[in-house]
Amino acid sequence: MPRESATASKTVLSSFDQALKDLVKALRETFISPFGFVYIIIILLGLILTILRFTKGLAGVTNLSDYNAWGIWIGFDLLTGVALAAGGFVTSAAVYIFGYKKYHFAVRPAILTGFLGYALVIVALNYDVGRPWRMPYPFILQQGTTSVLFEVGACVVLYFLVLFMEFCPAALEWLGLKKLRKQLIKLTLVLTIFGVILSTLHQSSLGSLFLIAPSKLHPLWYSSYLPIFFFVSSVFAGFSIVIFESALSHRFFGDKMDEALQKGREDLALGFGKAASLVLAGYFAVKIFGISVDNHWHLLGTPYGIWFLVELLGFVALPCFLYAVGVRDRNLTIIKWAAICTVIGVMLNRLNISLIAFNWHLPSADRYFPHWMEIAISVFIVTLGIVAFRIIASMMPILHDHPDYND
Amino acid sequence: MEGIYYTLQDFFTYTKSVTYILIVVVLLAMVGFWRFLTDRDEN
Amino acid sequence: MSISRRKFLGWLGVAGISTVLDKRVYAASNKHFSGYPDSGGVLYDNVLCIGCRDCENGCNQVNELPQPDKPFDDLSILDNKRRTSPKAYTVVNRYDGIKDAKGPVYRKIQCNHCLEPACASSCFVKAYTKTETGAVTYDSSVCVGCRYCMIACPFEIPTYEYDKALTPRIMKCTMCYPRLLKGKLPGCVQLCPTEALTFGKRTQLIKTARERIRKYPDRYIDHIYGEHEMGGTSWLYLSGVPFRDLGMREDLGITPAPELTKGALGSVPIIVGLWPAVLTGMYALSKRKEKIAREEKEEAVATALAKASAEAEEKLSKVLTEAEVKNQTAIEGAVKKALGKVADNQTKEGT
Amino acid sequence: MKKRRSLIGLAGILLTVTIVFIYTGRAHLAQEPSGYSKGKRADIVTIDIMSKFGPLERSEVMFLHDLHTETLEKKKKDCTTCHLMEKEDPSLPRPARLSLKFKRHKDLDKQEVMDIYHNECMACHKEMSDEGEKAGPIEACGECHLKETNVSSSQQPIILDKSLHFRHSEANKDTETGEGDCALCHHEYNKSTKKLFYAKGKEGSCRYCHKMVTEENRISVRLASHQACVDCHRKKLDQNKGKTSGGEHVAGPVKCSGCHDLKNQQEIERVKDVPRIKRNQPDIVLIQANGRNPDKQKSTLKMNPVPFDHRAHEQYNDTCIECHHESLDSCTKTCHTQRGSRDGADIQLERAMHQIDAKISCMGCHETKQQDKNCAGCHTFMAKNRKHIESTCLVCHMTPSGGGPENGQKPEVFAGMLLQTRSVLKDTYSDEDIPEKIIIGELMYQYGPVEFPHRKIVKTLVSNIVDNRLAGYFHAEKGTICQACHHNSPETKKPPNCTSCHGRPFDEKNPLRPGLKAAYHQKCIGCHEEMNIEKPSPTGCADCHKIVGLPQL
Repeated sequence: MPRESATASKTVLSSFDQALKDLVKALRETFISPFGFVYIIIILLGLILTILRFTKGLAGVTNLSDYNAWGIWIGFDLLTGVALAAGGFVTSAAVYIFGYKKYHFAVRPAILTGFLGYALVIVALNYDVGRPWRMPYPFILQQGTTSVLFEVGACVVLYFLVLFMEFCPAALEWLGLKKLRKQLIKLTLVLTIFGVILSTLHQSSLGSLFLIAPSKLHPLWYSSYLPIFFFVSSVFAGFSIVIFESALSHRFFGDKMDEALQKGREDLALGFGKAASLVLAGYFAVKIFGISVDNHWHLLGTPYGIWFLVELLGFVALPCFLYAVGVRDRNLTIIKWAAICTVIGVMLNRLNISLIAFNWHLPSADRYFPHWMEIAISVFIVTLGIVAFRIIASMMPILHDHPDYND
Repeated sequence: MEGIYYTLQDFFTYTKSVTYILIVVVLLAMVGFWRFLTDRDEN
Repeated sequence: MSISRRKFLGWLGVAGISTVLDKRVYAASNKHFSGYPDSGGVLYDNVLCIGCRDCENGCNQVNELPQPDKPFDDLSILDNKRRTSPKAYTVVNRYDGIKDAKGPVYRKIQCNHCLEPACASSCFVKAYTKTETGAVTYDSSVCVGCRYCMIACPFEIPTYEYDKALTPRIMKCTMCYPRLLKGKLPGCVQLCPTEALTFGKRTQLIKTARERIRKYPDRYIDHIYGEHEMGGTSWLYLSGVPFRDLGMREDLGITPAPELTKGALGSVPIIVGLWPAVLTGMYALSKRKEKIAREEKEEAVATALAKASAEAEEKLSKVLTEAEVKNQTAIEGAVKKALGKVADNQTKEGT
Repeated sequence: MKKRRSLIGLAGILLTVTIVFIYTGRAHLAQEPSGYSKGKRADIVTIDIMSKFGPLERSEVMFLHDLHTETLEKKKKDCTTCHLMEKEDPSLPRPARLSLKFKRHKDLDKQEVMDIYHNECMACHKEMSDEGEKAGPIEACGECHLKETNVSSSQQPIILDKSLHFRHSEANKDTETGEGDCALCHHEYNKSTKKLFYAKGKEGSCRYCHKMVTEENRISVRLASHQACVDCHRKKLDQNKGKTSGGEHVAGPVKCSGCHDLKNQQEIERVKDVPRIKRNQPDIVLIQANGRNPDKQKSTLKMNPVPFDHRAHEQYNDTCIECHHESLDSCTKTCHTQRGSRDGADIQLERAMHQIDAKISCMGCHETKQQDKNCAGCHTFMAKNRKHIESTCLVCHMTPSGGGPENGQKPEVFAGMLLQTRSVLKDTYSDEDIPEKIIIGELMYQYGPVEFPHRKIVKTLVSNIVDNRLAGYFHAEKGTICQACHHNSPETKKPPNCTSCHGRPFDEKNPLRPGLKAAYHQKCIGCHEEMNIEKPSPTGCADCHKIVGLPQL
């Protein structure tokens, strides 16, 4: 008995310094690479701006005003970020609940991106919010339960935990902590279901945030269906981002991919592509219903109407069609482009609702356009994500199965 | 648009009927789309 | 005796039923909330307003706001339009050359203290309170600084100290809540020389406003702004010119803010309640499909095997009977051939 | 094969959806107002004649009349290019004139009218453009049948007031008699002979017969005025051709803008003190209720009759129709009888004279006179729906001192007699009764006391209205003028002062009563603003108050 434990601990130790070696290797690979230099520049700039933000206040780095309280940190980092992080719950649901086992290889990358995505959203909020250290107040001090934001906050935090636990197995394999991992693996189904519930809630609630401002959001975008629009769009955003990702990781991490993943890629693209195409079609339909129940047809002729049509036709109908064609012809390139188009579309939609079609009634002088530093910080945060992904993906069994574990 | 309708009842009567027509259109379109999407799955 | 008892019981029954009925009546599903009874408010009458900025001055004194860039008796500042800011909870704007208006028309801007405030509804840390006085107050000691209230406010009143790095607050008119509690008037009302600002119970203010309209039909627009806007506000407005000409929005609707998010928030428990059932159902389905698939596969394999061996037997026996007439060598040859066939048959179907 | 078909199918669906969207968008957009008008013209004629024959297939045409007249002038062409001359026709009640319709006399049937416009308009446009000149649209329908236009009409109705009427009669005055030729415009219709004829002493406004829309053989006032006026001006223009007018008018306007453009209207010379138009009207009238049977007046007389200075009121008004809206006959005789009659749309005499929100009634008109800056200072602050004090009724309904129709006196004589005795404001109380200065010191808080020039103000108020007869009659009482500030109290030499009623602000018992500070500021500033008195200015604290610093709480 004691001997066993001793050996066990020995193995643990060995796997620990193995892990350390991996880490060092990963860091080296990441920063001493064609992109490494760029990463470093961006991160340094980001750190400088961070100091500026927390010494000069929001006025120092943003163009926010009393009319425009929310900028791209909300419009892009929060809204778009969360929408694009939907890949996690979509994939795990597909695999663990709907039983598409053949996509199993895609779960971990998706979970990881989701996890990092939410982590970055939280980071971004620390920049946007006035007194970040007070962020727990709504939950520990006074619960503003009438606020949509309260629900969003609660769900995001909980889901972040869920994602963490879903991600842990990979880390534990890396660290070689078998027992703990076993316990977590048991929870998979529960976590997945929790994940779907929480995602449904906060993805839609991000849309509900704007229900309270009918007088500020352009009628074409404002609709009592906003939560539904947001949820549905998050679903196809999830599908698309996973497809896009697998394409990317094929490009960059080809070496770290096992042949299962290589083979699965096409399968995945076709399957998710078809799903995305259908969901997009449904979304297109409900958007039209949205116009007709509010009888806003006449607004489509106006400049904002044209812009709305650009979003709806160019970034919903078109990718829907592209996906369909791609799936029919089993053409991965078309599917990839469809995915890109969809991702841009979701981004556009979130920016429209939070910035472009918001405060549309104001004279152009009072409208908002992001300060370069705002953009820089957003870029900085995204970069952090990419770097983190690279490091983790290159040291943990994300894109390939760990040899010791084959269940 | 609201200017044209003076009662919620009238407004709903109009918008709902338009929506129902659209619903029918969408249902048919969806069937077509489904066929378009899947007609090659066999081979 | 017995009768009386029966009567008594009867009464009990009736009483019981009636109380039940009463409860039903009171538990009617269409609840209506009309705000704090006789809460206070202010009526701003721009026909009486002379644009002297004394209200701004009063506000500045009460709330100990920084001195303005132009002193309050310098009216040149009225030449351009201003909005509320962290330095001024209230501002007066002048509007010239409005159709069929005798002279300049003024508009005072400050928090309207909604009966159902959007800011309070949107605040996820309950920093806002609609008080019994009518004032909507803000507590900076809990504020996280998410600025959702600024997004939510249909009158674009709350302002934010963007230049403060660590202690930014939302800045907005409090209707001088502390003074109200002491039974004093709000600073702006106190200093208004013409009673263009009237303080009183909201219900009374509405009566007053109606009376003014009735007495001077051609001096006033026949509308009390704030009586119904966004579910009603404690701050009310009378005007001699259409409110839209003063940049006051007439398209806000009369729906109180909490109603707007009611539906969405209402769906949360539904999702939490139903998703697990649906999802586990899905899970079960997919599991079952798998199981069936596996079983079918196994079955198929088994039957195939059985069939194969049976065929083999049959052939073998047939060959044997035929073979009787032939000589030994022929027999052996045939036997070998047959066996060979069987063998590769089996290998074919076994997999 | 299959693939391509369904591809096309889907593409088709998307395309149609788009088109539907954009179409519906456009369609609705077109219904919305076309934004702020870029140009304003007085000569816009909307050609929507086709609506006569059912719903319009295309939007109506905006026709710029002067533009065409001018272009034709340049080409030495006259009205007859578009408007046909009627041939003399005995059956017509009047001499032949130019048809007001384009290239036709009657709208016979849809196709014909449409063709007339299309062919004739385009033919002319074509002709011009062939000559290489700038011409109107030829082929494209949308260029005439515009959905939206950036030009809007600035047409002003032209009012033929006393001055203009006088100038017309002067212009057409008979050289010998010096009598104006009324027959030129005024006419009656003889039903039997179906002819128009001039009846001396029966003249009246065109509007009495020619209503807003054409009624059987009575054409609308619009047609009538254009036919009569423009046609006449045109003839005059032809007659006076070559006559180089030494400043004096050759003829009236023939172009739309000539009459209907505000600027041109203001340029029309206004004659000072126009001689009275003579149409055997009374100088003084005794307005009294006429019951069912006018001959037994005495029986139905209810209220003191009102002596009415008709002559004076002629001077106050520009036209007769401002009071005589339907005819020049007496208002009481057949229409507005005491109990009202069908002819008078059942509007009784009382309403006809007292309806305060109807400008055409006596009191309605007098109410509007209160907007004069000399009156507005006080009168703006009197509630519209106030109850008028009985004493003011007697200003018009004067109590007769003997005489009167009952005693066989002629009504107008009696009325004249009454008018003589009607008391007028001469002056208010004597100076020693009017405090000269009042020191307002109740509110000595931050500002010093206000030295209020009480007597000066009273004097000014009096002098402002002393020459105004209407005001004079209603402010005859010495105390009345004091009511300007000392309101809601009887007219006396010693009225209560402000502090007796106004005190603490926002008194819940009297929510409508301003506090003292507000009472002063509202009254003083309000009055000054209504009377456009620059100094003291509303926000010039120092103009009234002595010490000034920013007020403190």
